[in-house]
Amino acid sequence: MAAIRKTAEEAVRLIRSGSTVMVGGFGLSGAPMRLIDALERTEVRGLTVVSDNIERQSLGKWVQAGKIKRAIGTYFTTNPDVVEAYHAGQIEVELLPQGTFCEAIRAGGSGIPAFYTPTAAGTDLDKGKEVRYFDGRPYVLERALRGDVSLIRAHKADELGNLVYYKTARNFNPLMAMASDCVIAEVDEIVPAGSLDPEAIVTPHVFVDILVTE
Amino acid sequence: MAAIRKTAEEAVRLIRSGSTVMVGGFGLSGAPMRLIDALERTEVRGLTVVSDNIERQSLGKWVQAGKIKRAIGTYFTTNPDVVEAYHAGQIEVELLPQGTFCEAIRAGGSGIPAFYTPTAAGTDLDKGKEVRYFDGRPYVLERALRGDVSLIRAHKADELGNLVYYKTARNFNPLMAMASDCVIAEVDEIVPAGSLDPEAIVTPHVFVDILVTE
Amino acid sequence: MNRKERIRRCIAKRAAQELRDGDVVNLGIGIPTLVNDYIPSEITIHLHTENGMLEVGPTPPPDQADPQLINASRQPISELPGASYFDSGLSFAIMRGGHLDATVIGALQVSQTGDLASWAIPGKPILGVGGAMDLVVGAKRVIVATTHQTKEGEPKLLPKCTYPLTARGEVDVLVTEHAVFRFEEGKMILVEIGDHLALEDLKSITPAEYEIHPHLKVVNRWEGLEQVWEDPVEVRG
Amino acid sequence: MNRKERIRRCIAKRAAQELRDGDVVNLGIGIPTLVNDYIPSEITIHLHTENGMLEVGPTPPPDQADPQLINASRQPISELPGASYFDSGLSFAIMRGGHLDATVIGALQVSQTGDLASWAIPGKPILGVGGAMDLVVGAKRVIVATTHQTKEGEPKLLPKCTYPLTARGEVDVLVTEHAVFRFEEGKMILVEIGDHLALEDLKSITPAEYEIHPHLKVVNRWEGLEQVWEDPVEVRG
Repeated sequence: MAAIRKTAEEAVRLIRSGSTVMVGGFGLSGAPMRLIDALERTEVRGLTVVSDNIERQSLGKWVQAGKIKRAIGTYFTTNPDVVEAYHAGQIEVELLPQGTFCEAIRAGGSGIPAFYTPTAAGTDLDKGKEVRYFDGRPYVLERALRGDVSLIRAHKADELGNLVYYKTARNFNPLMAMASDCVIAEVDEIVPAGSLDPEAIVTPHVFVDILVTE
Repeated sequence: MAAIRKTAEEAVRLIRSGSTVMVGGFGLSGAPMRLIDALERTEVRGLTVVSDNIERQSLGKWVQAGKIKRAIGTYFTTNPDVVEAYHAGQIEVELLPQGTFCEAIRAGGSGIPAFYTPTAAGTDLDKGKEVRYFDGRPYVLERALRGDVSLIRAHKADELGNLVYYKTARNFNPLMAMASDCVIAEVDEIVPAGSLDPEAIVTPHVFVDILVTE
Repeated sequence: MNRKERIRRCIAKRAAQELRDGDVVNLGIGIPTLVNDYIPSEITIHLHTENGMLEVGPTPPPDQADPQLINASRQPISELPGASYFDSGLSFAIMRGGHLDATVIGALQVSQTGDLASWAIPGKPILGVGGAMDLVVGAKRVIVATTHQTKEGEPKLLPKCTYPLTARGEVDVLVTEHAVFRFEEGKMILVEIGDHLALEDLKSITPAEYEIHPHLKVVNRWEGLEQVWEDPVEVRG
Repeated sequence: MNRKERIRRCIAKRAAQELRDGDVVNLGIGIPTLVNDYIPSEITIHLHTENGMLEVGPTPPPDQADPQLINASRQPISELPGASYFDSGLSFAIMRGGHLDATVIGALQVSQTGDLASWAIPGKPILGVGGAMDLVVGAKRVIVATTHQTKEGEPKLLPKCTYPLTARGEVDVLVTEHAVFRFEEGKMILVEIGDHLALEDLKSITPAEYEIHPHLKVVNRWEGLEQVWEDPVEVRG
């Protein structure tokens, strides 16, 4: 299905309380700010958020608004609000090493339910997880991550929903584009089909459901 | 390490008898023909070949020359020589579903030793493999594939070894670029560093050791 | 067009009607490839080929064929506006990850529980499985397009497949020259039959056990195609 | 430059000498970031940042900083000719898959068996692990660049880490302001010591058990950097 266009407000209406929402971006680079702001203005609550980090100026707004029940990511220390909410028992946190986080999302989008990784073997982060030896080395079994909705940020889309990104703002966005039932991409510009280089398209339109611009 | 340039003849001299060699290409599309021909002219034998297929006009030459001990791939039926050599006990064959083949190579290049896939569960191709249920559905445990050397085909390289591909000739090449100790890329053209679009580079130069042109 | 080709096209034409506007679809080798010729004009579909492309265009004229631009059947193809190329890893992530709306695929055998056998015949020197297993396990809808019987007149629709399986219980729709079946909750249901044969005729060439849908459609399967036989008995041969 | 900064730069400068011409390197947060200022002029290294870029260039002037073009420390960066961008999945495949020649990374503690603790302090509200675990487990050479002791004068080089581990037995080289150690076959070996302190002084601030290399180098660690102290006792404080 080719992607359809909506405003940010229309798009976030698809998100229900209690959903799992993947959100792209590393720090503020590549974060879908319009969608984050639009969701902040809704009544949605009890979200599980899958995001590398929760910056005060972006997803931190959802923390302030009490929307997040659980956060899965790699580095929340930069935002004292998250640390405080965690210690106050308001937010559950699941920390993954960043490579495991990426791989789990890619697996979720690729029909792979679980994989083994050397990362975190023998550390506190393998607690409660299966550790198995291959060729004499220990590996941790990690499960795939999937979302109900992914909010991602790209640079340009064509009318079909093919996406290209901008420099290091690419980060987790192409992975999250694979791993949710509904993928909403905030883009700077929508161009006619055929105007993006077919060799340079990073996210083929099969992954993208909704495009949001101004 | 930035890639270094060699002739096809120099490059294939790095391959020893008994090595595991990954070879890109789907049919003849994206097959590194110059490298295949150069290796045919060496005395190397006893190779394990990891290739989707073994076309008569390309890798089939290695079969004719008695170089292949074992072939891991997805579809060898198109070449009657392979079928004959298999039935004569001259070549061992390991068949994988094509998606498993791809994923195993990507895993081999990504530090992932093993993964679960739904593909082939409950078929003859799960024989001898671990089958495990996640959320009530059966999955097959598959091990990563790695090579000693990968022979791949790309369109353009820059001087550092960054690669872009040409249409459907891309296929398995970027995956195999990740998964061997030594990666030899046959390219149409080598251009100065900085002349490829940084957003469109498919294989960053970190994966590429040797570039071969005319 | 010979008789065999007319049958193949009858099947392809009916299978094409199973597709929906906007579907991203992978067409397998053989009869499924012909489906592209019969996409209803009012819908748009987006073709994927597993060797790494979306928005596959029609076969180019021979003088414009590019040996590096091929589909999974290794035939020359062209690119449509909005086409994209990707490696086989991402291509199979699309397939196995459930991102294809549908696949149309051939069959050697289909069982009444929706098992598919399509890649190997015991005793034949088959050394290939290709991408079919990932396609069938991953696509949202698996549409099998196949002749009702083998060239030798052996049944293909069976209580249980006797050939090596491609996947278990993944078939959603089965289209032959005689009939259309759907698979729901492990049951095989006849939903459409050609008006060129009787229910008993169908039964006699279909060892698989199937229910008959209360709103069974009886249709002329050859509309728009030249009629290829008069006598349903010939059908069985 | 204050004393603390001089120590950090002394460590960064020595760590830079561990890099080899052509290495693809990831520099961690903190002291490792400074390594880029001390790459010997006769070698070229290729910088990777785990948020998805190879051929990272120097920090741009403030008026040219692009908030979308940052490194893993979230600082503005620039791009060199031959730069490429990729998603975080491929970036960590590069790291975990053993494609980086080296990483320079900071430490809270290092054990005599090459265990590294770098991400959490018991009792402190740390909710982050980031990319360090993948870096350390994957890079061909793990070069730890750290002060010899904590700000409070607590030892960091221990028989066994007491803080949560980043990885077990992955450290190859450890560079501090006082010394350089290598880890080989599970053993920690002192290979270089600053001429500003005696072997006993080093021992007294290093609870980890280590061997002394037969060809131990004694060097002026402050060459090219302003001397920061005369009295090795001050070092311990």
